[in-house]
Amino acid sequence: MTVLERPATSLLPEPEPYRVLGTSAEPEPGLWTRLYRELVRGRRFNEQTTALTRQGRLAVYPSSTGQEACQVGAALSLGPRDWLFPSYRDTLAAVARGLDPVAALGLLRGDWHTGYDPRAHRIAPLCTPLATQLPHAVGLARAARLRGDDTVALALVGDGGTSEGDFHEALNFAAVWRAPVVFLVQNNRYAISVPLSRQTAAPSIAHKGVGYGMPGRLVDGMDAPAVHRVLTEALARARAGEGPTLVEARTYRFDAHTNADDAGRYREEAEVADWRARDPLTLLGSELRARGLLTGDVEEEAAQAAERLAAGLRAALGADPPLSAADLFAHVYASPTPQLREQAASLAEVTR
Amino acid sequence: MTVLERPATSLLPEPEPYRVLGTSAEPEPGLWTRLYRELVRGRRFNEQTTALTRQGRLAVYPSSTGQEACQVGAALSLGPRDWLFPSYRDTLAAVARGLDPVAALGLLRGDWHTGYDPRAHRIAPLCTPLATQLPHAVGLARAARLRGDDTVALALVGDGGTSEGDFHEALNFAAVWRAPVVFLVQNNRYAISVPLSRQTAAPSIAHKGVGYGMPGRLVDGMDAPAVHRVLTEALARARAGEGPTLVEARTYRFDAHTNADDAGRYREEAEVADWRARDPLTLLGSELRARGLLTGDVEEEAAQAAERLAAGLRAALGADPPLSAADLFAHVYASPTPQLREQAASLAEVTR
Amino acid sequence: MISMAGALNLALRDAMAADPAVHLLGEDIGTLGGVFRVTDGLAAEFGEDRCTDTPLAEAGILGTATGMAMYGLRPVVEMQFDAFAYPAFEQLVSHVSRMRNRTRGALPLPLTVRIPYGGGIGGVEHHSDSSETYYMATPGLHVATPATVTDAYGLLRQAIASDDPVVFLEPKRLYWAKDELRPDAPPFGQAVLRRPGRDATLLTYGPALTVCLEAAEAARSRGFDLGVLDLRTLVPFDDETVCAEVRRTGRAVVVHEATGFAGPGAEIAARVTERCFHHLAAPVLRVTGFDIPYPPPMLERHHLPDVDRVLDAVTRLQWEEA
Amino acid sequence: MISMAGALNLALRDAMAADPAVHLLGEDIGTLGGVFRVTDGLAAEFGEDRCTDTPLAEAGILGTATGMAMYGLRPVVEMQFDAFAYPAFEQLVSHVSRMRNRTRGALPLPLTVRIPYGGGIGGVEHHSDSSETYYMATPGLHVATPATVTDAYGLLRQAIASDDPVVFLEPKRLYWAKDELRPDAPPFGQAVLRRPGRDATLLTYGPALTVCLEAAEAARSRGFDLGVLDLRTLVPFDDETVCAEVRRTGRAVVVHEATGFAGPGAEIAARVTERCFHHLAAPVLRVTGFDIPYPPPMLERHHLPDVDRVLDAVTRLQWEEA
Ligand SMILES: Cc1ncc(C[n+]2csc(CCOP(=O)(O)OP(=O)(O)O)c2C)c(N)n1
Ligand SMILES: Cc1ncc(C[n+]2csc(CCOP(=O)(O)OP(=O)(O)O)c2C)c(N)n1
Ligand SMILES: [Mg+2]
Ligand SMILES: [Mg+2]
Repeated sequence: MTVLERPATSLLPEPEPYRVLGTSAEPEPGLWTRLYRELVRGRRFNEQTTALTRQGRLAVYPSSTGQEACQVGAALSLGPRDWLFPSYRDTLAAVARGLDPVAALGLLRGDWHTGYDPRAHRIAPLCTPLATQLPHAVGLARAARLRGDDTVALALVGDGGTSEGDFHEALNFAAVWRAPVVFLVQNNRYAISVPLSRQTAAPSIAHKGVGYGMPGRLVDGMDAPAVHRVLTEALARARAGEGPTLVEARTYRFDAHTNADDAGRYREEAEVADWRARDPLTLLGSELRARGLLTGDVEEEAAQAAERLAAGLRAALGADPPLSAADLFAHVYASPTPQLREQAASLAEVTR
Repeated sequence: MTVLERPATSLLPEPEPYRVLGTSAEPEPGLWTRLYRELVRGRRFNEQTTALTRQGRLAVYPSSTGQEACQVGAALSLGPRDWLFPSYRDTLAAVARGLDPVAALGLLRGDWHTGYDPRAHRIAPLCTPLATQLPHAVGLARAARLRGDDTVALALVGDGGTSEGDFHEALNFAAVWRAPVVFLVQNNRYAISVPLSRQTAAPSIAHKGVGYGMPGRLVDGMDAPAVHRVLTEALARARAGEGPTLVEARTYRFDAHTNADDAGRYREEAEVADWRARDPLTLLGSELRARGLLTGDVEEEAAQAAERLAAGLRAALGADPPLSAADLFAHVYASPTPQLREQAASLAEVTR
Repeated sequence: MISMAGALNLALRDAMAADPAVHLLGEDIGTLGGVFRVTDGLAAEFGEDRCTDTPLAEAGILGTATGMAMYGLRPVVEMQFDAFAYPAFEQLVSHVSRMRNRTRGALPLPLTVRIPYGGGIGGVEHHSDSSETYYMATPGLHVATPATVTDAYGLLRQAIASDDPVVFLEPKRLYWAKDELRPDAPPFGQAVLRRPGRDATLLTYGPALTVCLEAAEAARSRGFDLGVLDLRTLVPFDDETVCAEVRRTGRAVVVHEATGFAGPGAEIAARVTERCFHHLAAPVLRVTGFDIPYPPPMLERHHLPDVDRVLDAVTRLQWEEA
Repeated sequence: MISMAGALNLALRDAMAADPAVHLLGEDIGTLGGVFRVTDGLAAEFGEDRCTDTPLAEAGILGTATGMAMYGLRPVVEMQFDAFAYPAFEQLVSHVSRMRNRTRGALPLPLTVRIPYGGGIGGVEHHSDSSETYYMATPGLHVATPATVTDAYGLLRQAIASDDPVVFLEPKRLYWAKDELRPDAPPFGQAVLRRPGRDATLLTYGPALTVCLEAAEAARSRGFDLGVLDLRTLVPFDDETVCAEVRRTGRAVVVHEATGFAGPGAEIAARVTERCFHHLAAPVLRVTGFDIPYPPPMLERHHLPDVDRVLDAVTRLQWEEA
């Protein structure tokens, strides 16, 4: 009982965030151009959706502009049988994974809570109560392993969300069960207005891993190939039965918390400018260009894909969705209770 | 943003639990004999209370036999203006701090929830919902500092309790606020029947500190001078404004979880025997004896103090406590609502 | 003859044997068999992957169980005591109860949360809460509570087989009550008349059923013929049976252990009155725990509805006007 | 003229100026001034130690606030939205509500939990719950909810000055409603007749008051003279005023946004019926949110009680028999 049961040092994160861009890492042209294309689409998605929100077509939009490398890196690292557990800010990750953008935006548009079938797409509902989706990811991952499937769950959470008890409980269960799950913290340094220094005094968020006996890894969240690499390794580790990993990506949201937020109240323009200088799109674009990998075709195709996406959004969100008040009662239980049938009838009476 | 904001290595626990007994540490005869006396009293307290529980004089008793070095070490390290936040297993810590044993046992006897005035004694109510007292300790410590008092809070929790979200949130708040609070985890390797390996995969519980940016320390929980020393240092650190510390004491409960539990269902007698061989009372007694510090006077006085305590318990708990059904309504609010006055009257009618 | 704890154990065993998707999670439910021994022997029989001792964290238990259900399993969670289910409240209210609705039915959540509840066992603080109101007030949850060993078995099997989440409240003080186990428990949503009576109806459930039956017996000598209706499930609520009975007798008393103010009896009294107003000779009265935190063991008998308090309410049903 | 958010802000400012023991804790309440700007300017004025942005963890917020109250401070906690108070449920139920009782009065807990609640603002999932039932059903808590700017200021000052914990529910959709702030808010536990009426009484509180006043106005043209009673505090409950009014009119409808089943209206209807049975010409009816999870923004108007639904209930008060 007197010695440490497990070696701890191997679990601590490297002191510097892992990077691919601007290093001597071997380029992966196919992957990088794919990431580039998705970043271009992703940026356009964020911008178009923000514009539509300003026009009143969505209830609210928490943009991930600036965080596209995390969103796209996460989506593209997943296998088809894996599950994604997004937070309310991760619509883009779902879209980059292939989900119909209009379905993905259902929650934020406001016609229903979840606009898609989570099982069909292996994307859990976008989750609003912070960190509460993390234990779901752990449970689902464990269930998959018990069933003998090689499914891995990737759960996304923000820096603020790491303070919630659910973060702690989820990571602890995952480690004790060696569940095939990966936690990606998008550390964008703010929880609405609250800066990281008021959120935690830890050396880094990745350092939280050791307290659960899982490795913590630190990655540059503006470097899409780096995010993709670190997540791919963590997912492979999980798939191989070696247990969960905690990944911290250092990133930044360029926009306010949501369209309803006034970021000028809590952060300096100079700070935003510093981070904009590390725009994930520019970083990857420049590197591709410098290496001669960004042909006109690639750029053209990416731009067109982005415009198609934007046009689709404008068309679909410009129209009013079909609504049915009867839906309010239809899915509370597998079959409505007598009381709900009464209530549905009374409402039908009024709205007829 | 790319480098670690704080050095992490200084926060990690030493690989071996800190020990005083059996080492070349300078003896502190006065302190050690005081600890010894309290261990003897503490053991007697646990045994007598267990016996009284078997006789039906208490509703339940979670014994701390085997953990007396932690209980006594905690109590004796506190200054008079400090606060103790005990869990349901820490009656002895409250008694060792000087609280009337009968008042301390109120909860477990069952005549009222808390048998003493927490403010008068600076001992929070014995807490049953696991880990929920930890944020209280943090808040109280912060309030004291805001008021300019040099009060420190010492909060006790079990190994099982570290899995709760409240543990996480409390430690995080404490570190962010640099609150003058010390967390002592009595790691007795079981949460009722659940062994540590099912509770956490961490290298040690003390390793959880780094994830909050607070030092984690490991101590031999059977070594009373060691526990006292580590806590004293941590309390001094907190008092000096240097923030919280997480202390893990490795210990063992010799008895079942409570009198209602059947420990034979989940642990081997051989394991219990191994730990009994490290009885905190024997360890300190032998060392004192070996160093010629355990005079007959000391032993005699300790034995007598223990017997006085036991006799007092038998006398007080042998009698039925005064009970008043009116109390049920008197303290729900500062003054009873009209509804409670009605209800109190209706009960008085019936019980008259 | 089998105890209620035994009947629950049997229900779990049979459900696990019948469906490999049934998985148990909780604190001390494995080797120990649960602090009330309801899962006794199940880890040994079905393996620790099917009957799992989790880390000590109730939100984590319910949250991971939710994820398991999302993957198609049928988790059955044990909360060790009523008050220790509160840490899982957010998961229950914000996720478990809403998952089906949130996804327009695409993601049903077949999950059972077993909660030993109520007092009368001399438990210290936080070990005797009657928390059913919180669950009744949360749309999307079924709330069941057996008062007999037959219902303990039958309702638990139905709960586990349900495609909706069920909060399954087990009256702690009935765990050791023994009776014949019959195979014919009626379905969810059906109240059962445990004793017919002409003069007034006692509406009750769970731990208070025994008190009501005793009160009805005692009332006989005072000239009152009281019926006793066991609600069995609070959600769904059996308006039909309840109203038919109250309309027949014209008088009703709701009896439960939970605190009265905004408690289960409020809903029961309100809905019965809405539906049976002109059949009522007197207002529906309530005999409940007082509006206080649950008392310490030595005082709990004052708090719990007993035969005297039930009879007192019955005598206040304005008989002079009958 | 001042908005309700402004009145609440003023109440906090005045309370902080009057008593250095008053400390604010919450998410984004400092620099940002709260997502509804209720704490705007307070960190600048009183310093960050008095108006503190905490880490993002509601149980931690309420738990540490509890510790601060144990040391003699008067914490005022902001929960960002109704549903985000659920993680703090255990601290609220197991500690905040019971600390005084647990210690026989030795450790009072003067703590206010401010919770923006209810719908009608187009909020997405988890941003529009009416959670008052959970708090009403928890002995030891006071539950207050203002419907006017005068009460927003007055009740909040009283809540902070109270030596007991208060759950202070702020109707989100009234935050921007402006009115004259008067200095004469009545005390806790006193309902206020917002409109006198002879024929029937609407019993309501918080966000539904406006709807009731509009309904009463609309009813006039249909020949109904409706009174509107604003309960203001759900705990303590003003039986006296409520019953006096209902006895006078003989008919009552409870109106609230929260779901109906086991909701606040259940208690109100049940206790009014118990106390006024022979004065009632019809059962007390309820107009409430449906028994469903709160709907998405585009459908919420169907869920919320509106003038039509209130009038419909009024017409069902069995007038033909009058
Ligand atoms: C349990 C809970 N508490 C509070 C909120 C309100 N809220 C929404 S987003 C947010 C900040 C989240 O910060 P972070 O986790 O860093 O994610 P980010 O917004 O930066 O992506 C808060 C406080 C919530 N959604 N859930
Ligand atoms: C929130 C909560 N969940 C469950 C329990 C039931 N319970 C009481 S003690 C205990 C085990 C505690 O283990 P640990 O924290 O290691 O303390 P120890 O008993 O070993 O001192 C459990 C599960 C509780 N008291 N509180
Ligand atoms: Mg963030
Ligand atoms: Mg333990």
